[in-house]
Amino acid sequence: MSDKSIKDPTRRSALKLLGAGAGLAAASSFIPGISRFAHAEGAGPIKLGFQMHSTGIGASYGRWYDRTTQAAVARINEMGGINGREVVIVTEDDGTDPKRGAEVVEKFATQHNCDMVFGTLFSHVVYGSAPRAGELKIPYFVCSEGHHVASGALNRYSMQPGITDVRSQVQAMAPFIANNLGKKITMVYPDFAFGHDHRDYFTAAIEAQGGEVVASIAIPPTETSFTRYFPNIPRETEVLYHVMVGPAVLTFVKELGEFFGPQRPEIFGFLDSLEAVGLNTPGLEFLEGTYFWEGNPRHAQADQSEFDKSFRAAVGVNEMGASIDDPNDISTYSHMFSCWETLNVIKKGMEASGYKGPKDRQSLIEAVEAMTAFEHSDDHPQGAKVMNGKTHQVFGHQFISKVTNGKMVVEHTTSIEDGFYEDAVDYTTQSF
Amino acid sequence: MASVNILSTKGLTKTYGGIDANMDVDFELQRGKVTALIGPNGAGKSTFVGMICGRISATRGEVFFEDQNISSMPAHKRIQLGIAYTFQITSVYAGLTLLENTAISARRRLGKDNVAVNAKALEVLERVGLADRAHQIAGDLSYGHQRVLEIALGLAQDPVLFILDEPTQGLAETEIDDFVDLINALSGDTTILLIEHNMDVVMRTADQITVLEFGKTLASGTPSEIHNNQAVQAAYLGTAVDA
Amino acid sequence: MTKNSLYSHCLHFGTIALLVALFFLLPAYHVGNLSRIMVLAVYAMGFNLLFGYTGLLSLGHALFFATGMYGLGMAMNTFGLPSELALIVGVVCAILVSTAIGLLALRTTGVAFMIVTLMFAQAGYLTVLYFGSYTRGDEGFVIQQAERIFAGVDITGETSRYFAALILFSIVFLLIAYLVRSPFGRTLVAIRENEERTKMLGYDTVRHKLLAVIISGSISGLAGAAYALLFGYVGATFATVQYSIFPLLWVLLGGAGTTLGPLIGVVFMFYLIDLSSELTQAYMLIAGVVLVLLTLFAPQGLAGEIRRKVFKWLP
Amino acid sequence: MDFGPHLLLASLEGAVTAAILALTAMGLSIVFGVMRVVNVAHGEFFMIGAVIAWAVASSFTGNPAIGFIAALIVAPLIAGIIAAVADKLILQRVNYDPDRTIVATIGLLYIIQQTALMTFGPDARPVTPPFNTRLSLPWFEIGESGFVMTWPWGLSTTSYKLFVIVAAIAVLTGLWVLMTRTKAGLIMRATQQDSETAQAFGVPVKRVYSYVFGLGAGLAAVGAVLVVPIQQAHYLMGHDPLLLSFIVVIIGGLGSLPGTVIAAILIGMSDGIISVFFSPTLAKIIATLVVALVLVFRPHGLLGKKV
Repeated sequence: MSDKSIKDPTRRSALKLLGAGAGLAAASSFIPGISRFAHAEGAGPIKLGFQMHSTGIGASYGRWYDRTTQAAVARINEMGGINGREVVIVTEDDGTDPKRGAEVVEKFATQHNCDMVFGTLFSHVVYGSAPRAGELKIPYFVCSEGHHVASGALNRYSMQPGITDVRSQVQAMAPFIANNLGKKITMVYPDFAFGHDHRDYFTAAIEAQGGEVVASIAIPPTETSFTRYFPNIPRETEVLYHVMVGPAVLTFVKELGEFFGPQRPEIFGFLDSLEAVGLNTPGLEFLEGTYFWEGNPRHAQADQSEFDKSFRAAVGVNEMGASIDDPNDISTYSHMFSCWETLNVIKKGMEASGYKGPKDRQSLIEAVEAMTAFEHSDDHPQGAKVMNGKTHQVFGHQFISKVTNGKMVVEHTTSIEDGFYEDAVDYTTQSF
Repeated sequence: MASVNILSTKGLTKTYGGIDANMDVDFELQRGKVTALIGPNGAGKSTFVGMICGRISATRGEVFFEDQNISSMPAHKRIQLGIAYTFQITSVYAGLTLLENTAISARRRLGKDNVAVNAKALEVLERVGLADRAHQIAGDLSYGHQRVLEIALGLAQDPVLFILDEPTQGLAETEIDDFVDLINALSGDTTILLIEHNMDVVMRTADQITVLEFGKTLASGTPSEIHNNQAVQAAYLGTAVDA
Repeated sequence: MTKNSLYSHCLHFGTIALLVALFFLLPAYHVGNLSRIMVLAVYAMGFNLLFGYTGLLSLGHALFFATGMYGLGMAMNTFGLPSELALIVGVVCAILVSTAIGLLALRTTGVAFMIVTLMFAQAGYLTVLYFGSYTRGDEGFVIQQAERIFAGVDITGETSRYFAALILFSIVFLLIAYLVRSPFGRTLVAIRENEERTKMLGYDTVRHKLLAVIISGSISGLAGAAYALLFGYVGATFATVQYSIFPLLWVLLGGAGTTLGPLIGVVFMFYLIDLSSELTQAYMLIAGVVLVLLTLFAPQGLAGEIRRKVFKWLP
Repeated sequence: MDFGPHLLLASLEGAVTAAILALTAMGLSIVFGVMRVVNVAHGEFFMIGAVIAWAVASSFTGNPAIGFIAALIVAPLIAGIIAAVADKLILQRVNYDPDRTIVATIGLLYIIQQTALMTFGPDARPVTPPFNTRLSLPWFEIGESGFVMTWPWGLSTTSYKLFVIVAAIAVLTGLWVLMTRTKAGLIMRATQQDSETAQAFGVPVKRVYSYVFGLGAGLAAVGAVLVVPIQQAHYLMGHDPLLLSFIVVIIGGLGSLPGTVIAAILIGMSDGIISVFFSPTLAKIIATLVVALVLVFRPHGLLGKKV
């Protein structure tokens, strides 16, 4: 190859490269809010960063968290916004991935200049993101039900004021199960930290009720079929306690039905398994007569509150917990109220602290820490709650429903106190 | 005083799935001489030299190099003793330049000394007449030139014993002449073991000839001895030499 | 040759100088991104040594990354070691694991090597879940901000984190640049190009390949440990297959067998996702299309194409 | 449950896993064998098959068998066409270069996954099996009172699961006939052995590659259609079949079709049976390590030839 034949493309490619570089630089200067300086305080809208599971394993939840969030913000703005300012939601997809989650928190804080971040559900994303929120000193409101905020593993900027954590939920189930279903329990749960929380806290709680866990079967998360694990369920089992997550849960229930046939023990499950799944799905007939924990009753009950009615109307959910437009599009009703309630807590906190801009973030945290109770209201349609400012965790009622003719009918509502446990942390003593 | 034989084998045998490629080969290679290994296709020549340099593991038997039993040594250790080997099927670094090819070969002995490595790498290219192509990619060379580069890879190691497996296969007449000159220039300092089909090349270079047939040594001797050997005549050379 | 090595020195030190300069030029968000990118580029460089230079395609490098990560994380959280010691623990764990994997997996070649490394990594991932009481499984755990002090410096601030990442990146970057020009590195390239020939030139290819696996695995482990330390989170996600595929993607995009390729690949992939997610929710679609287009029009990766068309001397 | 019945149950479950795995892996094996490329998007063709099966089956009302049969025809066909088009548009243009094919198929994976998410949504979708009777299984043992037949608690399977095993055997037999007894099979085998020579003998290698790529995707889709009445269609479901198929193909020996079947049975069954002896996650770890070590000490797979 002669020298000449290389030279020409060399110059051209080099120029192209230069051009691309210049283009990139130009493009970045147009991206809004890129400046390192904080925007003028007290002016313009309040920006809330919504960390959404649009893709990845949490996508079913993400969609409904989004709808609930949009509805809650529309309502807040209709009522005049927060401190007279409009609220806007900046949404970023975290891919249900802890690494991307942390990056997204950074993006909210330093590029979008959001006032705070909220909306994360999956625990591993919470764990991955919270350290960055703490370092960037931006309030991080999780809607996760994980036992992470209250366990003390996170930091003063992380709060969970919208939904009860799993430790409390599990503990509150034990009295009903021991008194009504049976005392010999076999647990089936995913070999995830979430499953281990169930195992540890429920085992302790049921023992306190005089019951006993006769076997715990941890299923590897990569599993797609389950029948071969069922023979490990001891024959003496009176109650099968199951909590599975992910798309394989339908298989799980179906195979459970095929395994037991007509001779099944009592079955109690966490509805996490069947969020976004209709109970009329083929294969789920087996669930008739079994019990579920519900965070918020999916099917409108006979004694439905006015608050629940207006909540459903605002989000666009019918009395069967499905989308008004599409009865096959089932919501994640047991969890999604947390976005609604969290946003209302943020509103209250901002109003109490006279929030104007990022420099008031600490007083916002302090304002939420100072809250003690929420009344059952349009702001808190799931029910009344007690806020523990020290552990940054809220505690509410839980529901136990029985599947009756394909409908979930609430059999028991726990008291808020059923879910109390000793504080593991006092965030208020930590410095900001 | 080093012995006359630089290399010898005792009872070297290779069995592939019940078939003997080599059967109890006893062989001696004289220092400083050019020895040609000839025999019909499938006589086990390549297998035999493969076992000498360790590329192919022997079923049984022993190999001695400079009076040292090297039978259990892995190939790279044998090469490090000063044995160079060129493949029957060209095996150069097709994605690298010629200079990088010979430099890799030279670097094993010369190590970190980049100046010496480069000098050596260029020198061998010069010697085989490829210096003007030093910066070309080896894979772009003609087949004949790749064969020559293969030989250069061997030369760059300054071997004590140089084993060449059918080096002239695919070379043009003039390239063969150059090759013969090269071998004759090397002989004396370097012991050469040559597998060769081209009898003309054998006769022009070899001091000694060993004939293999059906995995066994048929005969050994000087070219004229072999030329006059009845058994060899019958089995292999046939009318080709007479003609 | 000397001219090329001068160019290459200019390139490497120039890159580091540019990264220093970018800290002062870029807005905060991009500074944060770049800290992360540099640590991931260390991971990619470790992978590139094995894949780009030695020609061994491992699909299990997440195991090494996660080993470093958990080695450091558990040393700090479970055993309360200071971060400096914990970093050493993380790297030593990675050395041990990569030695073991190297000894076993190198008995295979080609696709079998890919699958064996993949399976060992999968076993590693499941092991993290199995010992959930110590590792907190998929959820992972947080290394508290107060504990993340390295050599007396609080590395949780933007500036200190950026420069910690830059120092780490520079050390590995220059080490790799030196290594691939050294006789050892040239031998790795020789093995990549033609292993049988290299063996028959008297090189101990088995030892070289083992060393390449160990160095590559240790650098990956170092990256994992640094990631945990700088960003405060340790989790099983980083042990999944996805995180074994990422370095392959980065290296192929940036240019396998080039010193600069890994950094370019990580930057490209990061901003591809980040920018396209601003345009549409379907950013994966854009990412997919761009990947396909790149393979069609820049087959040797970005740095590889630059080397092919512009700067032949690019190391 | 007693040990014996437990083992039987686990083996039955293992057989179902093996049947699906054999089909999916066979698709990958043919592509691997004939074209010598690693198709990272193979699992996504599996997913496409499942998703289309749901779409087709749910558009029929009445007897679920009609929708299922329609899905069994339509889904593999569409998956195959998508694959063949992808081959023509992308793989052909990168000349099946190994590295570039990996990146290109990763790109394809993203594209297919995101498209499925946008059109099909993030939820798991079930398909009603055409028939699904629970079959209790008897167990025989020699007790104190001699030979007795018992009906152990929980020992059962379903008629549909048995059907899956039979269907997989039927499809694989058909494939075997195709490969060994037909001209198309001959052409494929010729291309596999030596594509250049095949080309010289007038085999349209490019077209063969497109068909093979389509056939491979179609086989994955057949596996997926069979599995959706047991599991569910979900846009992320392609991940595990991809990994397992890879493992099966390598363990079986590159491009060896009988080897692939044997490896699928081995891996499917061992996955089932090891779970009898260990806790679930530990069983998975052990099964993974065992398979890896098999490969370490038999690097060319079970039936692979040393190249």
